[in-house]
Amino acid sequence: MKFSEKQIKLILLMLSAIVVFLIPVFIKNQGYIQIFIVVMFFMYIATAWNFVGGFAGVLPLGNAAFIAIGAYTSTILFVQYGISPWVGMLAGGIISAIIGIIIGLPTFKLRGAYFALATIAFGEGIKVLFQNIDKIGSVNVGGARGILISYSGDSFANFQWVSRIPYYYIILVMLIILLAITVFLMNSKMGYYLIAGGEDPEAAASLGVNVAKYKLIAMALSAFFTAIAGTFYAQWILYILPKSVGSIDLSFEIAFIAIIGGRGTIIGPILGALLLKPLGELTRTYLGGALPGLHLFILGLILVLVMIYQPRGIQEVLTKIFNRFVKKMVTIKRS
Amino acid sequence: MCKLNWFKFSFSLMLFFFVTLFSGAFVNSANAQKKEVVIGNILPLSGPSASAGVEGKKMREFIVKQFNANGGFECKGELNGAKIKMIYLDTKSNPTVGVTDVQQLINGDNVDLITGAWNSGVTYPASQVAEMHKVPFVVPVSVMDRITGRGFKYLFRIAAKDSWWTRDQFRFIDYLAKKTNKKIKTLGLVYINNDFGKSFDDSWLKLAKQHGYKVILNESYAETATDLTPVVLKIKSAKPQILLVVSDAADAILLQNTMANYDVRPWAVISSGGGQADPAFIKNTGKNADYLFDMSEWAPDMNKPGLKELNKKFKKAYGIDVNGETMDAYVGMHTIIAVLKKTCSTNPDKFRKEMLRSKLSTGPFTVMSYPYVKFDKDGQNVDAGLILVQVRKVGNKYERVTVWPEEDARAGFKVVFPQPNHY
Amino acid sequence: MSFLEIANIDVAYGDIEVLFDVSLYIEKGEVLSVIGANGAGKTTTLKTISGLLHPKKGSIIFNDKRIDNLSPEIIVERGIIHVPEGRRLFPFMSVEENLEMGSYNSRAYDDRFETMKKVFDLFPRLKERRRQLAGTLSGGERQMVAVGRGLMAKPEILMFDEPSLGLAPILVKDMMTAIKEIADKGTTIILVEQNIHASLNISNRAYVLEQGYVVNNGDAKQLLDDPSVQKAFLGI
Amino acid sequence: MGSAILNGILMGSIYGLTAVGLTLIFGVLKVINFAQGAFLMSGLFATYWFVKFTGTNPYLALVVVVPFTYFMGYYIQKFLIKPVFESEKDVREPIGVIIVTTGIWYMLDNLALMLFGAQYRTINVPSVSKAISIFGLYAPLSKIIGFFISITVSGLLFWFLKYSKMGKAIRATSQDREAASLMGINQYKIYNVTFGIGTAICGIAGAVLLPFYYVYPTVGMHLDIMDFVIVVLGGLGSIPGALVGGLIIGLIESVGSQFIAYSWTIEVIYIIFLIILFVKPSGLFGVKGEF
Amino acid sequence: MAILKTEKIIKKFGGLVAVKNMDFEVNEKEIVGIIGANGAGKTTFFNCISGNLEPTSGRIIFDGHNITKYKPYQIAKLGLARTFQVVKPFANKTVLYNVTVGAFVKTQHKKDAIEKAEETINFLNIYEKKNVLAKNLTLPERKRLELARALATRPKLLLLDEVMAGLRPDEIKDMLKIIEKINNHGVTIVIIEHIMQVIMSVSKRIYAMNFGEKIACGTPEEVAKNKNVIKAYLGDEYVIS
Repeated sequence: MKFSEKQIKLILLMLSAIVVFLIPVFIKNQGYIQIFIVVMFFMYIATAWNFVGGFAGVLPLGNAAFIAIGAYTSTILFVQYGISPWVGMLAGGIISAIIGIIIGLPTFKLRGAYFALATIAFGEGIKVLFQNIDKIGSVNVGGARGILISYSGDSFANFQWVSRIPYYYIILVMLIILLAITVFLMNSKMGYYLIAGGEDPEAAASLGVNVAKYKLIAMALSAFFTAIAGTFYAQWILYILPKSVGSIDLSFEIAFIAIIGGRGTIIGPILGALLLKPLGELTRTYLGGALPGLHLFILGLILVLVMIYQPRGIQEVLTKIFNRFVKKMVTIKRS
Repeated sequence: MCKLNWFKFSFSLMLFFFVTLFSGAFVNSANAQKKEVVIGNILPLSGPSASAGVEGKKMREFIVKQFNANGGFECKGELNGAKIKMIYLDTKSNPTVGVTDVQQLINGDNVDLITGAWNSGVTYPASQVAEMHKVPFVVPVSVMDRITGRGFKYLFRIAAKDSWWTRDQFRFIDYLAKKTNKKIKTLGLVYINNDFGKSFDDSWLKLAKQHGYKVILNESYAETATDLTPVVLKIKSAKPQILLVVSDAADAILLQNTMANYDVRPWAVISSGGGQADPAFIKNTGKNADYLFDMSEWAPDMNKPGLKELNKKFKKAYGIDVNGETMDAYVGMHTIIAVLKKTCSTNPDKFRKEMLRSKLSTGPFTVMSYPYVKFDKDGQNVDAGLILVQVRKVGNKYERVTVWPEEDARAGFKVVFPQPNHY
Repeated sequence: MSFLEIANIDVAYGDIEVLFDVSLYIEKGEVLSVIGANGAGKTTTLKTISGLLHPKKGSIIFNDKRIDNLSPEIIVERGIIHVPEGRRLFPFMSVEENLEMGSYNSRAYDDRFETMKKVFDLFPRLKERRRQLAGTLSGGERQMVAVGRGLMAKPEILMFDEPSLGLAPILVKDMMTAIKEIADKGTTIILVEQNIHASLNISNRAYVLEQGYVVNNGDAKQLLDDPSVQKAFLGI
Repeated sequence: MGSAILNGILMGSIYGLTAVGLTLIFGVLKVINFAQGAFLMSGLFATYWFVKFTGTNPYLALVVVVPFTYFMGYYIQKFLIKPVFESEKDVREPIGVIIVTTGIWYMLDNLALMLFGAQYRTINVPSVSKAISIFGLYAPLSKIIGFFISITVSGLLFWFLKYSKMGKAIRATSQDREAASLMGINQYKIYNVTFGIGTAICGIAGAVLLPFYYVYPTVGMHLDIMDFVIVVLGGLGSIPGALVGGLIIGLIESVGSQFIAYSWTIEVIYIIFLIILFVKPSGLFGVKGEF
Repeated sequence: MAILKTEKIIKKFGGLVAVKNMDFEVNEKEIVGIIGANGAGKTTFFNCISGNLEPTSGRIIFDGHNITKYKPYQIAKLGLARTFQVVKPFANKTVLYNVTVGAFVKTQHKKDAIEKAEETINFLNIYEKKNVLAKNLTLPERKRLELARALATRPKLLLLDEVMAGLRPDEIKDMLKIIEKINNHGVTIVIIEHIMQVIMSVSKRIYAMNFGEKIACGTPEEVAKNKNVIKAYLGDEYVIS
């Protein structure tokens, strides 16, 4: 039997998909499931970040604000009005997309570093806002105390389970959907225009690309999907607090995962999360008390090294190795 | 384009697969042993409350080392001969990290029991996770009211809750007024803008009304504040007679020093056992903290049997004196051990039953400010009593001196009120 | 051996090659013109001599020492000064400060006040404007500062890149006169110009570049009358 | 109220000082140094340990702290930032350097955490921490000293850039890199020196802050964001702008909080920051290319 | 019939007047050249037409639309494409990708766009490079890519800004052939160049600019003999000799 490169890659893809779906069946230790969820969660939000930070070619450093908006919208709706988080998820996404457009209008006019600073200020501003507002009318925002979502039994409608496995599959499906959308968009006019505008706005405009419009669309998409992750987060942790869902650390982490993996590529955020998150989680849990800060030190070191030696992210070299590996498999099969 | 991306995607999933294999190897080794009680500890080992967490960890290690060296559990049942294994995870004082820690402990490390988490804001959500999984959670320190009273079956709190703290703070103010015949009219409230601070402020406002004091200043500041001078200037211009304060560690130091530097001296400053109880506080404020009242559950100068000996041993092992933080950990650990000894099982329902039945008053439980540890059906230690200490100069050092209730007060010390040189 | 000798250099920006096998030399005290249309490689030649670019092949020898792999600041120390196209003054520094920056290298720094006097003698206008920010000067004044700044470095070889660019005809004449004066005082000069009449008139010899190749060279006055030169520019 | 204004001015000038290094580095390298806060932390720790070991005055620590932070910045630029900077020379919107400086920030902060632990540390200098009265307004001596050091350091820096040979070379490089190298200026050395000076100013700011502040490994974080706000307010790259931006922040914080809750003042600062960014990104007082 | 017409275009940068009162007209299917020394204002004038700069005053009419205040992408959609003097490829993308971006102007579907792009690439004889990243191309190839991208928008009018600069004589010849081929397909072309012999061989009419002003206009022969032009190119004294 002979396989072409394409077929081999397809087979590998299928195999990995099966493995990922079967992981909860084989791994009984939910602690590891938890790590997988963390990893996939970051894959997801870094992929959503990538719309703006990667394809549109700027550096947003305030995406945690969208997580906060998503988490707060669905949580307030759920805790106070009993509206299912699934509905709240959508509502949060839409609100967040609108805010994304509003904030995008002026910020996209800024260049390079100024854009980054504006998004930092936006992210921090949203966080401080949530921290300081206790109530708006009868709506309890919780202020600095945050909002606890009471556990009221396993329920799909209420988006809560004791077991981690439902969360595993939800984030997995969310990730696959987002990746599919990304792949689809990047192969459409929208993707071409977005990337063109990111690479060289002036040249793109002269080819008929309304750069500002496509950047705004990207911002709206990014905000929408990030906010959805916010709802997931709220239901997964069952507690939200401005400084944990809206923190600047989170915003930075999202960006760094995508950048280390390779911004502007579909695989980049996946690889970035795969490299950084298990490392972070394992060092934190196994070295936690012993050497606090070691994992962040390593993160910093990786950041510096990647920027010096692999400025386009680790995806570049890994893809090369993988392609070589597939080629070899083809020749083996043939001989 | 299309092809390429799918290939990359499949490649990533491949990597995922390898990570899975890798972690699968861990699973087996983690579950290999099972003749021990695994206790998960979530503590702030780094971040703003780290010193409290680190000292609490020392006391826990001290107790468990001794306990295991003495042969572990001796009882009739499954635990006979078992030893205690402690797992410590850092919360960084961050609720989210705390929640993931608990999930990790329960799902990954299969702990039988959890204790911690010092910060109320962490304990509150983290305990829900334990409850969902029916894992007992023993809270030695966190005081926020909302932690108990949620109908949780496996949550037990040894510390007094904040409404008792504030209640006793106001009783103390009443006491001061009566004792010294001073007319106390005005209060100033200053709190850190987080869950801990906010819940104190809420009940202060209520109590002030009930007790007939006028709140002339109610000010919050951000956790990240770099300069507290504006707050101090506000106090200075409002001039409340009594200043009630709730702070975390860093800001407690900053606030106290800034007040001293600006000569802002109300009749009394009463703090709430947060940052002011942190061992770093006196170290970093010294004279500036003179005459500050702080609320506490314990103080080293209380004349309790066994305390001196305990301090000697502990100091030998870790080089520090026992203090409020370590003593909270001390009672917490001993409560857990005492109850486990009785049940001789890690079954959470048996644990709950025994927790509710026990009234612990002998042995290690004689060193507390209150006579016994006993829980109501909400899991609250019913008679967790409180004392007030005043920072005073003893010899050439500043110490926390117990001054109230009068019967617990250190010999030779009385409440100083209003403080000298007040405005 | 000539004062400066460029032998068979190839130069590229990244992958894009712009000079092919270019050789030229200059003797001490000469005024040498390098002429050619835009994109012919004139500026690249100067940038290569001054070390902003390094040749892929070939060598540059100055005063019997190879300089083709040295960094710009070392080449400045050796005495080759490049007055770049478009003046490239420091717009937020005064005329005086701009001139002083010219004498940054250690050979010239100690004599900076003396040299500055000489520059002011050459361009009295600059003395009046010494405290003005360079960014606020007129085009002609800026060019004077640029030339003066080059002089401040006490150059052995002074290279001008299109000093007449954007100047009104009358100013072009003044500028060429000034350059001639500098040459007469003993400084070796390489002059890159589009305005070939102006430049050839004051030069001893010239090279004609076309598309990265040296296509012609010889006595400046002869080239001036050479119809092929005119053709290269106007296509007549 | 008067004291609040005075405090605003004093704190503002000190905030300004913490931002001067940031603005200087941006002015010359056109790089936003995200590791600013970590350098500040290093300065605070250096001062702390100096005072701890020698038992002397924190202002004396400058003798050690300034060279220490200077060389730290110098070599970080030389070995970590320069390679990225060089490879991004032609990139339209260089963000690699931002990311590298963030990596350095993480490394420094967590190195400090591993070395010194997370606890808070203060030094007690009663002689300077006491508030003294000036015309009926109160301010601690440490802040007044801080104010004068801020003004002096900024003034010295201004003088250095204006009149010294190296200073002029720095300015020339900031205005035209290529032309500067044609003057015989080694631009990478200039960058190293500039970075060194920028971090040395952080060291000075550390010594100024410590007497009334505290130090712990992530202390730079809050000041970091504050500094970004300050430099954008005053105009990135402008040294007087940094001081003015600092004063604005100091006054909003100090005076504003006499009218609204202190925890809201930070929100006001962010809103003003965003408005300035959108309306006048060059800052209130910034002149491009000028320090 | 004029497809592009500008009336009294003025562009000022602060105090500097880069373009002064340019009146300019191009007829359909014509090739028109613009010449002038460095800094004469040719590219600025181009930028005004393509919308990259908004003229300080004046009017630009293209194909019946007043495009004076249009944004570049709107102008591109109307069928006016341009190349840049300093080529601006999407460096990290393949040749095909670069050209496909242009082709999307007239279609929503990737399949159509790619088909059109491949056609264009073929037309310009760079088909074998279609999967090469733009940053790995040589200069002549980049110039062609720049042209291919503009051409993929299927323009009515093409503005070429120094597409020959930096090319070798044989490469210039190829490029000239391509330009004529494009013109034969009915595309109007305006071309900026300083190398006069190059521009003269293709242009029907030539405008000469100096210091932002039109100094001559007419057939190549007329312009080459114009005194102002010679003066601008070779210096004052040349005219006399």
